[in-house]
Amino acid sequence: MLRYIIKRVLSMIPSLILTSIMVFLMVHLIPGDPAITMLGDSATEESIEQMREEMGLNQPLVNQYFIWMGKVVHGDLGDSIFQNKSVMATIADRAETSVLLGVMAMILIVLISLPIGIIAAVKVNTWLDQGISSLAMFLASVPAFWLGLNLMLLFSVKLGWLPTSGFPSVFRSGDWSNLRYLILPSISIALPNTALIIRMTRSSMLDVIKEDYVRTARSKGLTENAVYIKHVFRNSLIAVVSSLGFVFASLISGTVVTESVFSLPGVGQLLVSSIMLRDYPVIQGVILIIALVFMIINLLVDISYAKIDPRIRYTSAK
Amino acid sequence: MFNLLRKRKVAIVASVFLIAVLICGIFAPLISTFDPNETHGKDRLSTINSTYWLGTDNYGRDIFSRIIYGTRMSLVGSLGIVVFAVVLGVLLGVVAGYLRSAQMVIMRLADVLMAFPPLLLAMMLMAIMGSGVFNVVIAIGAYYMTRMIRIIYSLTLKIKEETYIEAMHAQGASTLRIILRHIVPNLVSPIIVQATFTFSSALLQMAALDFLGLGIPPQYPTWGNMLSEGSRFMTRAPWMVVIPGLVIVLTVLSINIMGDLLRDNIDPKFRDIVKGT
Amino acid sequence: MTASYKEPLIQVRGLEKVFRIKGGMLEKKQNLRAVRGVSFDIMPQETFGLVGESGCGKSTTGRLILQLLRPTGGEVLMEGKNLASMKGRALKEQRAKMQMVFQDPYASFDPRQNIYSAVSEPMVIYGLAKTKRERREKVAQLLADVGLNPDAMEKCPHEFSGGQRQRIGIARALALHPQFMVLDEPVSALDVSIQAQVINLLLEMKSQYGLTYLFISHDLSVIKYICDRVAVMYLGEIIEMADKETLFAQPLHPYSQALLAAAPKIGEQRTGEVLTGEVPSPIRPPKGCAFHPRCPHARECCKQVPPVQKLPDGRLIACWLYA
Amino acid sequence: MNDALLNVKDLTITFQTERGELTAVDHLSFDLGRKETLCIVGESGSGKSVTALSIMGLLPQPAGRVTNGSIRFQGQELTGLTNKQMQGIRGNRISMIFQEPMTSLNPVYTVGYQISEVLKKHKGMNTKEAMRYAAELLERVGIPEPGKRVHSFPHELSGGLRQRVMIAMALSCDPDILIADEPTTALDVTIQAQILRLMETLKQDLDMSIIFITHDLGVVSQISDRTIVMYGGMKMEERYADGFFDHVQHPYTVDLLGCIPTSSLSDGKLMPIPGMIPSLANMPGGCRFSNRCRRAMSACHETIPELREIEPGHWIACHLEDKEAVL
Repeated sequence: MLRYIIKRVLSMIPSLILTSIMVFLMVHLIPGDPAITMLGDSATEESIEQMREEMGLNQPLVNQYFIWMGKVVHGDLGDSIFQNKSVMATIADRAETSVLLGVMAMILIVLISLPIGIIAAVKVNTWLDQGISSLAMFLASVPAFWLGLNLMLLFSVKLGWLPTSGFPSVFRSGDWSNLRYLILPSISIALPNTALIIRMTRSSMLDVIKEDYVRTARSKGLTENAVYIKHVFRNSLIAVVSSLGFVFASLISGTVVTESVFSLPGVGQLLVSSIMLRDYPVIQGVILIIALVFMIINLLVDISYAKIDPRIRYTSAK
Repeated sequence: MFNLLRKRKVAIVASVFLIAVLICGIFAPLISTFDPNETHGKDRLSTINSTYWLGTDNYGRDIFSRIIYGTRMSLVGSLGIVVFAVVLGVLLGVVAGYLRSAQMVIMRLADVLMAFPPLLLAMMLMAIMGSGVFNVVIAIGAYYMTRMIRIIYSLTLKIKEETYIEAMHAQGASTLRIILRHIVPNLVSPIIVQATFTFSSALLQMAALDFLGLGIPPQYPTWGNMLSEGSRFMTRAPWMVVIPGLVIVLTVLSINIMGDLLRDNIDPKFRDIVKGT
Repeated sequence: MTASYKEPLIQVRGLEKVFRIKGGMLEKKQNLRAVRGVSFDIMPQETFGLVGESGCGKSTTGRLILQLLRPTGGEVLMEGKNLASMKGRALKEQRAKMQMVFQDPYASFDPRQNIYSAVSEPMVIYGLAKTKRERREKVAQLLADVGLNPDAMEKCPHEFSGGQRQRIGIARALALHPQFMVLDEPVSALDVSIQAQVINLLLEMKSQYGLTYLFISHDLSVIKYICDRVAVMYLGEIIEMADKETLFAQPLHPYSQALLAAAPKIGEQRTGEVLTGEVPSPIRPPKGCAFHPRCPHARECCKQVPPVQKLPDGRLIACWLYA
Repeated sequence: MNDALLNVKDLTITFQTERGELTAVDHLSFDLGRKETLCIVGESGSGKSVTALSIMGLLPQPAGRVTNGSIRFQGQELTGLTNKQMQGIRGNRISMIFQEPMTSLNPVYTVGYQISEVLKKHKGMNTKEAMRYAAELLERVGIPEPGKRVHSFPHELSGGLRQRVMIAMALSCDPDILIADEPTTALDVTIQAQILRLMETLKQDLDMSIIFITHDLGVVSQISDRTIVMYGGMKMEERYADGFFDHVQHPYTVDLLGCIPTSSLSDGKLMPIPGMIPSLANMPGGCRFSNRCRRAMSACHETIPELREIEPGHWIACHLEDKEAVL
């Protein structure tokens, strides 16, 4: 298992390098002088000259990449044009909201979709199964932000049960009840994403039920519950986990949009406003960080995948 | 196809709805009751009534007419994304599946593009390219192209291993003949299924990008742009949010129903690869 | 059957195939030696049998001869021309003379093609029958030859049973009037009563079209029924090769003996010892005689490669017992 | 025959399909004695595997159903039992091994765990005892290094070893009956010989009966005490005596033998049975074999022949034996 993890981490390196090159090139692909891009239109002649020097713009592109990479490795992502802070500090300020929101949404997704998916599989071809499938398909068609707007209209504006927008930090205030600000946002991210997991759980369980080893399990005299839990569900998790990558991608996208809906001070909103303001150092930094987080999540998904399916562990990464 | 429809009645409703949407898009000037950009200063934020069937927005523009015109942009945009993704995705996917030399380059590129969540990739590309309809198509299409490459690549590898392909080699068929006459035809139905799901999720992605103000410029009436504007007047005029959103949901749902129907009828071997989200 | 004055149609000389097996990221690639120096001749109009258990390299050998897999060593001569060094047009021309029938009658047809286009495609590729009418007549004739109604042309593969598909597979292979055919387990997937039909058909076609067969099978009784000469393979090597009568009457190699003894015979109780152990991995074949870890007669010298010898009765054998 | 371990009488199994209700097994009756090996032979679609599954109560649900007849095991009627009651019998008194050793074991659990599941369920062992006993079982079925192998995953074992694991699992509660559904079909001949010999030895050691389902007549002659030939869901011939192959009477069995190239050197020409095996949806009327039978008479197409005892311990269902029909 350890060998597998090491191998998998090492195999991440090429993707990591290619991704960083892409993010690095971003600034250079934007029409105009990269130094001006990084400083904004209001920059002075000297500061532009200084930035050129720092970025090594008169050196070959390869050198520029290594200069940039050298800084990135030391946590230096440059300074924001509009905020008087380093990019790193700007992102750090916003991280709490996004991480909490993502985690809450993920917990909701798992808590909602696994049991429902199992019920649909066990009660296959009944009205319950059809109802669940229809509901899942409906949820998959709802834009997260629109769901958020409606939830806000109903629960915050009409009923006044929950706050409409904003999120006072939990860590700085130590007040965990602030999490109530994230209830509606996390529901609106989670619900559309439950659809895929519900469907995956259902369909992979139905596939597994047809397997020979399930017949073997029954021939051993195991109870139906044991057959379903230990053999059917356990094996169907393999397919479910393999689709988690998609869910996380969609979760991150959902977070970005939902933060805008609920005016949450998160990384996603930072990215949106930075793109509006053309604050390129921040854009570059946020994209790099999110890509890195996404890669680490995918790594964890792969590791848990190998944990669930012993065949992967031994034949190792393809 | 018709046999399929008969088996699932919802699909009939869905296809009727989609045809209606299509007609609205094509004949927008005939169907709409007002010019979508015509402002009615006196009638700002008016609710649903006999003049303004679906109410008006903050500038007093007729929401019904804007929805009808928005159909055009939404459909053309999503269709553009589908075409972009299918053409490039199938081409690169088949090439990667058949030529070992190209495989390394194409699949690495695909890996890198897949390292970004779809909306993030689109936002990054929009930040680089600047706004514009065509740029939106490329920015969102890049992700779906990558998905298509991966799907076509793994399907091609799978079909390549089939005995009948070996049988064609044994009969002296050239590689080009095998690709065109035996591999691509067997890819058609998975491509159609994947294209259907691409269409619906591209529609959602476009709406999200528009909502964030990073998509199609706000002067065009699109469903996403209408939602974006509507969200600012949500408490006073909830219909500005509810109605365009409902149109999106119904359209996406109808496409998904059709896609689901098609998926259930393709070869089970391929079903695992073409999942759709 | 094998007249000595004739030249062999197919000559296989020291044929080798090494597959590179990917290990993980950090592991070395491994060599899977599927075929290790196989040599034999096939005379015109002979049926030559390759028999062995799964993984012994018999199917790979068949594909190497047809150049569906390219050999990593050795040569394959057809009428004196080396196929292994041929490419492009030259190979394509040669391919028309040799065809293959596959084991799985379900997977060997493009599910989207009807029978007419499946059987006529080789003719199109080689420009044999120019007009569609000619092709239709040809296909109808071929289908009639293999005992199918020409109406079958318009149907799709999934409308046929396994036995019928195998007939269509034979018709397709015959479309180019080949001289030589590789039959890779052509009846293994069929029910007993259908097996016999297909075996008889293969024999009929052989005499009607003057064919030469390489018949690959794990089923000794089928091999014995249809073949003239037989080679027994084990871990990528031929360990014994002889006329059918000689081999089945008195197998000499301990593995051949064990294989014959293990095959259940109707109306007989099993006799003899059951072979212990399993076939070793072709990634790390045992040193010396590949069979020695399972051989009841293994001696010290068996850890060296046994010489291939020709015995007085014409058979070839690779075993120290006869050295 | 009252001391038989298992009595199957008039067993009829149907499947609900899109093309309506199809009869897979039609009024099948047989007995299985103690320490007896019963071979059920047939080609695909003969109903032999379905019969085995019905004894285990494992017909594919919800399509498959026993619509008629009884299965009595040691006097106890199995067809009416609830699933819960059957669970106490499955894997305990009657167990089963399957054709595909590659897919019959769950890939995510060690073989030791999969064996221990049976022991925990039926013998009330705890995990530790069960794992220790699992290793003993692996040793009994001739798996080298059993202490190490209990911790192996199925994909680490060859087909032959996996089938041995399946046997170890099936025998873990010393069952009275072992049902083996084509257990050697997917294996090479030398491995097949090993497995057959192993089953023979274990049968002697454990005093059990075996129902062996196969299409391979060669295997039948090696192990069978009693042989049943099935075709189209019906029993064509049965012999409870030695020398089945020297005394075959039913035209189907005779013709089937004519399809097999024998391994002896003095073989004649193959005589294939014409036509195709009919699908369940379009079985011929009368005798199921009537449309392919070379000796079919008009009666064969009209009425289903009764099973008759033509000599002690040998039954066939054919109108040729029915003097009135011949006349």
